[in-house]
Amino acid sequence: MISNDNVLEVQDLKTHFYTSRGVVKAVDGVSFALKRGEALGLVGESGCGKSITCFSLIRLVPRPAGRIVGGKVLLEGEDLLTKNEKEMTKIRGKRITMILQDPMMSLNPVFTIGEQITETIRVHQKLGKMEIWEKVKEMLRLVRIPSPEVRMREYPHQMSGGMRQRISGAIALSCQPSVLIADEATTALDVTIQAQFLSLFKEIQEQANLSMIVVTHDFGIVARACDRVAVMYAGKIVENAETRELFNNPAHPYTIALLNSLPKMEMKVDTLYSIEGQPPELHALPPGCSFAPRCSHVMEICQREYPPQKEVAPGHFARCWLKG
Amino acid sequence: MEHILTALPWARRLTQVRQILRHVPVVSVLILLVFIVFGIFGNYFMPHEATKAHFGDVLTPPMWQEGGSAEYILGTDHLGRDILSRIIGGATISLEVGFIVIFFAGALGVVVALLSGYLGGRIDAVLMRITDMFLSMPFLMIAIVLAAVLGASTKNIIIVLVTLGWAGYARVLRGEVLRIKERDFVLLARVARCSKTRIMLRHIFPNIVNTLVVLGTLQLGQVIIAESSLSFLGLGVPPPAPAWGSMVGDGRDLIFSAWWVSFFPGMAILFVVMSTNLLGDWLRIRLDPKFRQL
Amino acid sequence: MANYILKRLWQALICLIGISVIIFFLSHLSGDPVLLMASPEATQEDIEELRRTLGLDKPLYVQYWVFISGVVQGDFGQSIKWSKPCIDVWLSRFPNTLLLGSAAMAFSLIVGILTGVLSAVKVGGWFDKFGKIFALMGQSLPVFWVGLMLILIFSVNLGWLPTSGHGSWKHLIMPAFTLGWYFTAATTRLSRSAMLDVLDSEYIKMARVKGLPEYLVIMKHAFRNALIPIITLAALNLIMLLNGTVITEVVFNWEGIGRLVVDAIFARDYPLVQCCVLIASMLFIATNLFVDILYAYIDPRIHYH
Amino acid sequence: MKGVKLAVAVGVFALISVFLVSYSFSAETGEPKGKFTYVSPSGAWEFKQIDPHTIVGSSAQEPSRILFDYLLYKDPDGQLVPDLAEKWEISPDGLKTSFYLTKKAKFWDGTPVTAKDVKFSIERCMRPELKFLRGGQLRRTVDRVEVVNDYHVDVHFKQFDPAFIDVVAEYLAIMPKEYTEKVGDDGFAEKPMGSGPFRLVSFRADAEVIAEANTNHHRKVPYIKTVVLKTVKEPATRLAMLKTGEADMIFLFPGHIPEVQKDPGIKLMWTKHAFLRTLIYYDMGFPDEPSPFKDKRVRMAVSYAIDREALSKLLYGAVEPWGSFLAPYHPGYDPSRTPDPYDPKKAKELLAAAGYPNGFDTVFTGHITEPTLWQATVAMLNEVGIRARLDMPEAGTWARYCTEGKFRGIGYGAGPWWAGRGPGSCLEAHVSGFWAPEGHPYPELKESIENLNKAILKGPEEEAKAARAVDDLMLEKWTRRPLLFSNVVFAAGPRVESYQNIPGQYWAFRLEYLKLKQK
Repeated sequence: MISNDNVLEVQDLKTHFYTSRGVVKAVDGVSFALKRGEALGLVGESGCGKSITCFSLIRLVPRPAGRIVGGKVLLEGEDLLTKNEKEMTKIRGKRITMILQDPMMSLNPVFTIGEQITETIRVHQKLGKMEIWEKVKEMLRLVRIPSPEVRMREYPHQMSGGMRQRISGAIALSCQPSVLIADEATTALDVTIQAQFLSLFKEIQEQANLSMIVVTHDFGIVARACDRVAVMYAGKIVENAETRELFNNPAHPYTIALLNSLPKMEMKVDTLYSIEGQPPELHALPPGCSFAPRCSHVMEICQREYPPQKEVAPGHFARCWLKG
Repeated sequence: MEHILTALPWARRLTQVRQILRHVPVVSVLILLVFIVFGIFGNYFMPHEATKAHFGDVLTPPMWQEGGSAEYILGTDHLGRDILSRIIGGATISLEVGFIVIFFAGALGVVVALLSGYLGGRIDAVLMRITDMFLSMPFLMIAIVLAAVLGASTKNIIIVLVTLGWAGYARVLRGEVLRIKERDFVLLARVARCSKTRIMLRHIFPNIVNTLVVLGTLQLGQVIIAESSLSFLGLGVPPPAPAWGSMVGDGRDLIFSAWWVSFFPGMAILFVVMSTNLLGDWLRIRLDPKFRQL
Repeated sequence: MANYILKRLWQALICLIGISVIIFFLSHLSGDPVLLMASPEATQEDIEELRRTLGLDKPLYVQYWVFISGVVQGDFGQSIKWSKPCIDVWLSRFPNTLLLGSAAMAFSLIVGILTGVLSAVKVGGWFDKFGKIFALMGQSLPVFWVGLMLILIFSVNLGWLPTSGHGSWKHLIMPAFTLGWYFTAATTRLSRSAMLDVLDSEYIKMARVKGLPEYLVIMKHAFRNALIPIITLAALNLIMLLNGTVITEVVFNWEGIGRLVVDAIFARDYPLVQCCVLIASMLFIATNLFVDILYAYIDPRIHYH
Repeated sequence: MKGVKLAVAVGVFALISVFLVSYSFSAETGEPKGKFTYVSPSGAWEFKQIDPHTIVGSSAQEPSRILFDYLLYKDPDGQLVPDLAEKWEISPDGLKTSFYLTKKAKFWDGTPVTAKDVKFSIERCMRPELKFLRGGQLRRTVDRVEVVNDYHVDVHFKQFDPAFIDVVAEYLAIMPKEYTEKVGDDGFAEKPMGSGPFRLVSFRADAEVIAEANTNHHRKVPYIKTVVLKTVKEPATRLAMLKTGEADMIFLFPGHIPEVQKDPGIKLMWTKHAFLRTLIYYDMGFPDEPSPFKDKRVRMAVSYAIDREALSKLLYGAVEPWGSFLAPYHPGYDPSRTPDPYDPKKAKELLAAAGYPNGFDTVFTGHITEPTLWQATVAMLNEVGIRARLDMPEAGTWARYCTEGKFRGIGYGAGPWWAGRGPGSCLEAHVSGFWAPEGHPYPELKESIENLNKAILKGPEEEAKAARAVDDLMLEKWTRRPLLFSNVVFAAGPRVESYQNIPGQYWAFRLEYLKLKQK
């Protein structure tokens, strides 16, 4: 399973939150691998631990409540979890980076666009002022910002949402990272802008042979942008497969339910399918399979024990007793 | 187990209550409770009459010091009045002044904020200019002039503090009203042709109560301090009434020889004001996370 | 921008006229300076004569007109008590107030912002707890009590600092601390909450994601954004300090505006009271305007129309 | 030639040396030495500028007293003694007072003090725009001032003014005519010049006066070189200054007396009998309004209900029980007039007899400067059933009460603070004018005061008799009741060796007689 073209490998990652109501196991034994040039979709309902997984990868779990309690995060063979804060600062933004959810909020309102890109380059690379300037222009051009010389001197509030998100992208790409995490990067944009942004990134990703983790709750995006999909439920990856394989042969009842809940062209509005019940509260998980209370195929064993991971087809893994 | 627990409604309610009271500043609440109980039932707790002078026992130190006696636990002042009793009696005055001022200043502030924020236009312009005017006047200077005009009495202190206190509420609450005015339920109520008065009272007012409560709690401490400042300048609650401010003021001349005269009322002010501030902070976080400008 | 400033100036003018009316009638209601000045053996005629020389015999609205038309020409009238133009008296005291005010301000800003920022960075740590208690005490203790305790400790018992008056930097320490502590409290609390607010925001996450070192994240990205509420508060504090802080000035015998006004009020020196209150209000309004304009420089999102 | 030159040089050198040595010798023995700092509270009307004729308040005298000379002066027994005037005479009809000036007195610039300066000063005081405290009185009574020769000046009166001599001794500072006319009033206020025992060095209004010994003073060259007069309002701050040595002498807050007594280095210095506190029955001034105080028994009950000894103890002797309207230094004072005893039982009986067995409600107006005293008094009154609400307005409100006739019930009868003066003006103050807002319905009282004023011209014995008559009448009528005599207390630090004061005049020091300890 471990192969050398894996840029990022996550093994049994556990991130817990210690609150007054108990321990919240937001990420509870997540493992996956990301190949060079691959785009992995991380899908799940809100609150299932997708974002926390991403922040765990770059070691920015909200302190002091959150703590990474176990596992390994191997970036090009180095375990990030053993690094100290100073070393991490040098890795973040340079080798692994992230685009945040809300483009309106993720740029600092009081600095110019130019400054915000510049400083990223400045802390990671030893370049002259002019070189940085040139690089910034190049990055802006890369993300298709018209007249970069002018835009560089402007403030975030002077730009549209789509443009701002592309600038976030430019910041993320400015140091040629190996891994880019896009955390719901398009959710806040409207549909046409979303499409533009996605195709731009797909293009950049292919050109630069960049590895990407695309966090989303939208299978449409997955279908368009991702090579593989990992489905998360209650802090665990319940299914992980190539995109096409997953769409065609979903193995886990949760994945099936998710796919069914997508509106399809031929479906009438009133038959729109939804998953019954609420996602479980992470601080009080049932002892067995966490999806059991909502599962239509629930068996006796599901209440008792969590299913182990099984390879249901080559490269297609799932965690469900049904596939036992 | 978990299932059983969640099945019982009272248990669930208990959890909810626990949730609401999470991180409540217990010490502050206790101090304030004692303060309020003393304020209302003070007469039953006083070892002596608060204004009763004992000329034979002038400036008795607190009981643990040499020369102190258990008769006067915290000692006596320059007229031989029992300091503990006066502090308990002072709670009544502080409570009275504090709450009445906050109530009336708050009420006036709410009315102005509602009228100004909701009706807008010329009324807003006029009311806001008046509010500005009151906000830009130097507080203590005007308070002193007002106190000099009205004369020193508890009633007049309340008038002075209300006159100078309402504008702060009006300013902050008006902002809230402007925000809430644009919310859907107000627009709906408008479409449903509710009267303006009804919209203001039934739809907008309940939504600014949180802010009002937070502001009021934080102001309680400020009112007590303001009252004590005026008393310090001889324009506060007139003697022999045991106002904490005047007690510290009385004792300030004796600070080198009889520290307890001003120390204990000073501590009473410290504890109550600190508690109201802590409680106010807590309320602010619980009730209105966005509100933090004060 | 120019339009905005014009509009604000117009509003300020209305505001000041209102204040002048209020303070004029209030102070004239408060009593009669003539009786305080007159000799105990003065007869009714002497008193009337004194009243005439002071111009206090005319109807109130005439006196108001005389007063306000003087103010428009920059003349605040003659102080009854000092027999000098009010503005001269005010100016003679202002440097002292400015000195004490700036010292207290510097203290409160340095200590307050530092404590607030550090508390916010390490929420719940010992520094946060200590800072909170320090801030709360500053806000909850009566100023004169603090002042007297300082005198007791540092002047009488230790003999390190002079009790009162002014002259050297040593005279400045205790009053500046007493005053500063009170203002530190609010500054600390506000810096802390503003910083917490900012530190919670997406762009701070973004700055960390970008791999910026922590000091840059806090000092550059967070602090600059937290500065806006802090500046508002600092400006308001400054005005309170410049208008004189009666109680500290009384305790430390500091010859500032605060004591001047209190004495003027007790002496019913109307012109001086009016002058000081009006100038105080003007300073307040001007500072507010200045701060609003300053915002536009700190926060590029703000535009005035 | 050479030898002559040398001899001259040596001679000159020797002369200079001798001169220098003798000079330094004299400096060691007679020159003023040391610095003395006095700190007093400041009222609302303290000194604003050093022009003694514009002082409008009561206790702003300290700087003028040391910078200027007056025609007359008071000795430590309170008796008038010559200062600029070597001699003074009042004509038998009281319409002319002559002053014969000393020839030794000089202003700081060396010009002699002459009759024209006196005339100028008196006339200047009468100018209404200067708002001189006693200007009205002078305008009413003074007819003209006549310069007889350089050292003899006569003041002619329209009517006899018994208080004129007090004005002369207390307020009428003599200013240089030529200098003042040259620099103008404003110029004088900027840079004053007098002839007093100290010369002005610097002045900050309401804060500080620094003065240096005037070595040419005609009466007494001071022992101390530098005097610093400071104003500090907070009593505790003043005490702290004394303790730290920043001040040599302070005006002491009575509550600090026990604290000061604990410190062996600090001495208490009393100015006894500075002002009389009386009980005042305001309702007596309103004949149409019913009031319990119209009954003499009720007025007596009030007095018996007050424990004067306890009040005196409460203020550590800063007040003493008193039973007369006269002070010990007044002619006619009778020490057998003892204060009313403390007898609450009798007070209750009197109240019951007057028809108030359960007491009644009233107001007690006290002065804000002495809250302790009046709080205690009210507590005592409440004990016997006179349920008084305490009202303590500050000075401005007090003045407003005066104009609006708002005083009711009972109160602290402000005896005049100039108790050190002749009995005439002191007693009169209890009957009419500023200090008697209640007014008095007793014509016989006014008559007997007029008798007293006339008796002043007839010699001390007549004056004493007349003063005693007024005192008797007032005591008999119970218009007011003597309560306490206030003693002003100062505290002096270890450096002060001796100090002279004037009874009853706490603001007027004889700083030129103050001695500091030599090290």
